[in-house]
Amino acid sequence: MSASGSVGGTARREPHAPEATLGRKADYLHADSTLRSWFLTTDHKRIAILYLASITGFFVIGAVAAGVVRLALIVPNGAIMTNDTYNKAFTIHGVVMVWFFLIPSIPATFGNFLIPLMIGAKDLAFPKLNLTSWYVFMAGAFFTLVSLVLGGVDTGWTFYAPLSTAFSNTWVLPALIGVTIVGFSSILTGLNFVVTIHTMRAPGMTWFKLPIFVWAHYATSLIFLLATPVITTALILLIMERGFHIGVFDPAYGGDPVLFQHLFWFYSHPAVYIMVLPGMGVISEIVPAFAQKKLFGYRFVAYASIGLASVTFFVWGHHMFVNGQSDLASLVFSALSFAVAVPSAVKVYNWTATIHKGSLRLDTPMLYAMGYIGLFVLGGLTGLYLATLAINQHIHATYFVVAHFHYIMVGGTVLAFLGGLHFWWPKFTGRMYSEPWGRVSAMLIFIGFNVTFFPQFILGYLGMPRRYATYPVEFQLLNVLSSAGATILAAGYIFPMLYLVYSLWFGRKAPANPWNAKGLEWETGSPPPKHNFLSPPAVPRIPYDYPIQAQEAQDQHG
Amino acid sequence: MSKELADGVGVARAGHFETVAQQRAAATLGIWAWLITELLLFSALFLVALIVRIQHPEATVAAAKHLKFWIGATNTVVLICSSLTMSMAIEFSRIGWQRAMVRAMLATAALGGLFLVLKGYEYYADWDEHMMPFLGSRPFALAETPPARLFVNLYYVATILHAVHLFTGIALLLGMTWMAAKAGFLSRHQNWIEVYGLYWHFIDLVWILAFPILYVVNR
Amino acid sequence: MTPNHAALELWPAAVSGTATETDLLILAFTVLTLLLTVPVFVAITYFALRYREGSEADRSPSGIRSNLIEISWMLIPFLLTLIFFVWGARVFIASKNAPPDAMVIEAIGRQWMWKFQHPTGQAEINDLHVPIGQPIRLRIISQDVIHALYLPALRLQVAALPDRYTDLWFKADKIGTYHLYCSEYCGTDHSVMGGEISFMNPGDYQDWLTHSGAQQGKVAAGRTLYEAYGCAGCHDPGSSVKAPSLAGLYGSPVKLADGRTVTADDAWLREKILNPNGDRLAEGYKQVMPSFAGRIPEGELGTIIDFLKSYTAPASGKAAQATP
Amino acid sequence: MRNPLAALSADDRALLRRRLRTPVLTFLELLALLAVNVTLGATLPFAQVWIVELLVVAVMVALILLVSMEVIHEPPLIRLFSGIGFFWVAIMFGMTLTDYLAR
Repeated sequence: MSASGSVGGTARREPHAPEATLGRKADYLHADSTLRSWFLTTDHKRIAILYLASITGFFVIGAVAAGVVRLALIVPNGAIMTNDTYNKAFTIHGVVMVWFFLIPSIPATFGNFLIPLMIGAKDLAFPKLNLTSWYVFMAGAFFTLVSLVLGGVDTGWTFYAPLSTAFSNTWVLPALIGVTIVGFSSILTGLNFVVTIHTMRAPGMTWFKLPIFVWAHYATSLIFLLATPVITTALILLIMERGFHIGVFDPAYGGDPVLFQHLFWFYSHPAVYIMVLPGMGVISEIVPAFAQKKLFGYRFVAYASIGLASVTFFVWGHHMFVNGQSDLASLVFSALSFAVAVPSAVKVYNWTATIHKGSLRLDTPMLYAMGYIGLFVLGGLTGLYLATLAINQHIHATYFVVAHFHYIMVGGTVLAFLGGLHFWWPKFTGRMYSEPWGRVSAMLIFIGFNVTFFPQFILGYLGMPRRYATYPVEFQLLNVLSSAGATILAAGYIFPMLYLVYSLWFGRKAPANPWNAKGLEWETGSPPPKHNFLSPPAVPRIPYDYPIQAQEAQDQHG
Repeated sequence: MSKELADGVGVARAGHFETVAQQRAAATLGIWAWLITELLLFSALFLVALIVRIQHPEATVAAAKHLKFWIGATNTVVLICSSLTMSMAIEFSRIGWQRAMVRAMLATAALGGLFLVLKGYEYYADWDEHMMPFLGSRPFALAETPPARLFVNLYYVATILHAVHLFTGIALLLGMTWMAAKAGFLSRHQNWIEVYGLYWHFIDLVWILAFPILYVVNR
Repeated sequence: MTPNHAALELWPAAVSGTATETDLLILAFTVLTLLLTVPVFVAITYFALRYREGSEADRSPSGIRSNLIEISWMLIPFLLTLIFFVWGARVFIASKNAPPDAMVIEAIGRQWMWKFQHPTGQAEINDLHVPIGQPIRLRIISQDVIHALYLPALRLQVAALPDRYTDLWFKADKIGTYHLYCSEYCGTDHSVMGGEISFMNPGDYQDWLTHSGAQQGKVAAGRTLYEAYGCAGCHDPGSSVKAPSLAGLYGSPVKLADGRTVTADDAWLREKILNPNGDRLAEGYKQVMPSFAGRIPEGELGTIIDFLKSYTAPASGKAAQATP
Repeated sequence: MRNPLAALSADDRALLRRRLRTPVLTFLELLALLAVNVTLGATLPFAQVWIVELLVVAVMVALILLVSMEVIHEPPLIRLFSGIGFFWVAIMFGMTLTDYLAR
């Protein structure tokens, strides 16, 4: 249905300048400058920019909410704000960051911009559907913002029944409707990527010549398609429960509130990999480029992406060990969760091996990538702590969990996002950012992040539960430390927003390939022309065809 | 074999595709990817139905006995007929018989409409028998067994969600029929019919699953 | 807040065998974590310095057979961590199966308080006193949303579900007083839904049950309920609503709005709380008090009335609260 | 109203018969299977009849997927996509039931 809409519709494309006359005016940014040309564009690159602008806005909202949370926790007795205000702040932080920043962050911006370039295509398979997905995203965002403006939500981003259905007196319905709608935008993006990667590759671009970034997005898109519909159903049932008391999650009628958690985590655990896999894709591009060396173990890293995307559907119950699921289910889910370690280890060790004997430049993107590897390792291994049943009984729902997933979401996804943003900024905008400012910000973020979140591991093991507006006084020192770290982190976030915007007008003009990197996106102009390539790009002999290649390159790719 | 196209029937290439074959492959893969999401959307509801059945077997059976079994069965026949007319429309489009194709599409839309009318009558009969527990103002016939409410409400969520898909499908089909009646349609957009046909068959398939899961196995 | 907690601790107290074993498990796991990560961190740092662009370094292919090394770094960490799955699962299963002779304490969670009922009938609110040296099983349920009972000193928590009982058992071996929390987010006052768990010598526990716990504990519990249901918000002196003070009310005559006079005994107080207005309105007051019918369980109604009995004079309002 | 078939040439009729053979046969098979299920549902001949009913449904679903939706004529990729959703549904059901059947 949705596919048919865009297949034939693009038969009559608007006339554009002949490619021979391509000059300053013809790149995708300057080809046309009316508002209409932006808001009705079907160019994947412009849609990526629309997404980038929107998710940056949501990042700011979510970050302000995080600041409110850290502010409240400076004192143990809740003197700064009421419990309700605090609860709303962490709910807004979670809802906005998860659904309106992290999930669309890398796929909808970098994925949208780069996948067609990397595979040598003119656009995604369904350009109109791509634009639709942005409008759907904004429609969902509208409902969630309405709930925020009317007074907020206090259920936590997890919306557990029956608190969200029968007990909360806040604006739960518009928030639920917004999140449900946003799911459709994810589905449309994922569908577009899957079809594009299967059918739109340039002649000669076989699967094992694709950059890992594309592999990672393919795996992510499969999760979009296979997991998102289930959360849609779960949220529809939740909306019906709240609106019409249908009873399926209401114990008063014999319904089972734990069933909501099953449906919720069937999506929301794989959603972690929606956030993590694209970041891994970004790191797999940055590390070889700044080591000038072929990615070590390319095939293993590629398969590991698909492996992670599959294994992740078998482990959701590790969020529910103490939530009343059967002991058998806990045992099975715990055992399977350990399997996640395999593909994750593959990635980390291969990145490290890629750096070995490389020729390293420690520019901003590489600093982010190295920070990513360290923080992701810590986040991943603390995940195994949580998957261990006996340990989980103690640290479930404590600050240990908060620290763990922030190491994955911020240390992982946000650092990869910022690394990728600096790496491809010249390609997106045609301008170079300020390298010294970039390095300073990267260091600030790395330090600020660790000061903020490492104390939370200790707080959690000491037994401080999460989502607490007030807490025992003996936890104050570590909480103040965490809040202090958050101010450093905030500074680290503000600088890039300033110097990147500054560079749009005053930055040095970027050459087509400022990093001497490999990959088809560097074979075209910065910024790329409207239809990506002036002449069909030549697909290289092997992927990551960098000057330095380890022995294994000859073993695996002829 | 059955997918050969007659002369003058085909697809006009859109600018961002290199070949028509690529464009057709993308459309087919795209609709299948969409259908995967539809399957999981409904399957999650079926899973909830199964859990309700496991936790409250007696109440579920009591509730299922109140469903209008024969209307459900008749509606299944109606949808199977509409699948036939949709298949015919696809075959006509392939051999270039535009008028026959338009008539088959109209017949499909009409059968879809008949399904919705019967479904509406079924809802009316349910209302009449006090089988709408989500209505606060109207007492529920099985109020003495609260878990019966779960199954009945789930029946409404599932069937309304299906009806929404069917209604959207009919609207798209009528819009497409209007375009398909114009000259030259089959030489430019024949694969719209194929892609749409997959969607229609799948909505049929969802009902083929929903009918036994809701009406039959719990009796 | 709690005397047993220092201003800054870096390791929580452990009061049971399970807690000690959980600590051992996490320490061992941390050792493994360090074994797996420190080499990576050291390698990345070393490579970053050694192989800087322009540095004189050997960059010739190392000739490592990649498939072998790939398989080894896939499988070795996985198998090592599997040890911890087995260990963790054994501790978990042991902590799930209470011995049959365990003493059973009922725990009820509600927005935003815990109620514990001892096998001998005494109940307490938010705080829990338990004897050491014997297995104790908590049967947990919720009256509204999902809560979770979290006892960090025991390294245990489990959800309190609204529709069925969950279990948690332990055998403490050290005395002391530690925090008790709700760890499943349950709405506005989630963070104040908790108290203290006291592990006592069996003799002290018996003593507590018969003396301080049972009698005055009930009054204190009533006071807590009196505040939890919002009674205090209107009826305490100085409230803006100007509802009549309830101090000294019990047993005294009350003039009603319709001219009758009744004695405020148990039965009348109960009726008045459940259905306060209409012909039960006191003279000179407006119909503002909400009905509590269906909102206060029977047992708690009794506890509140017990509190009102002891709430004899305006000055003793604080005294009732302050009794240990 | 004129019989539209009367206007067709012999060749066209042969073409029509060849083209519509499969859809019509599928239609009849689906109706027959539905009749089996409706009969079983209406009469409830034995306690475990739901197993038979679900098997019949599985056949109907397979028939629609393979024949009506022409999966048997599609390349391997489409076949994979037509099946992968069902596989994921099986994961969802199976893993959830490890909880509900063991409580």
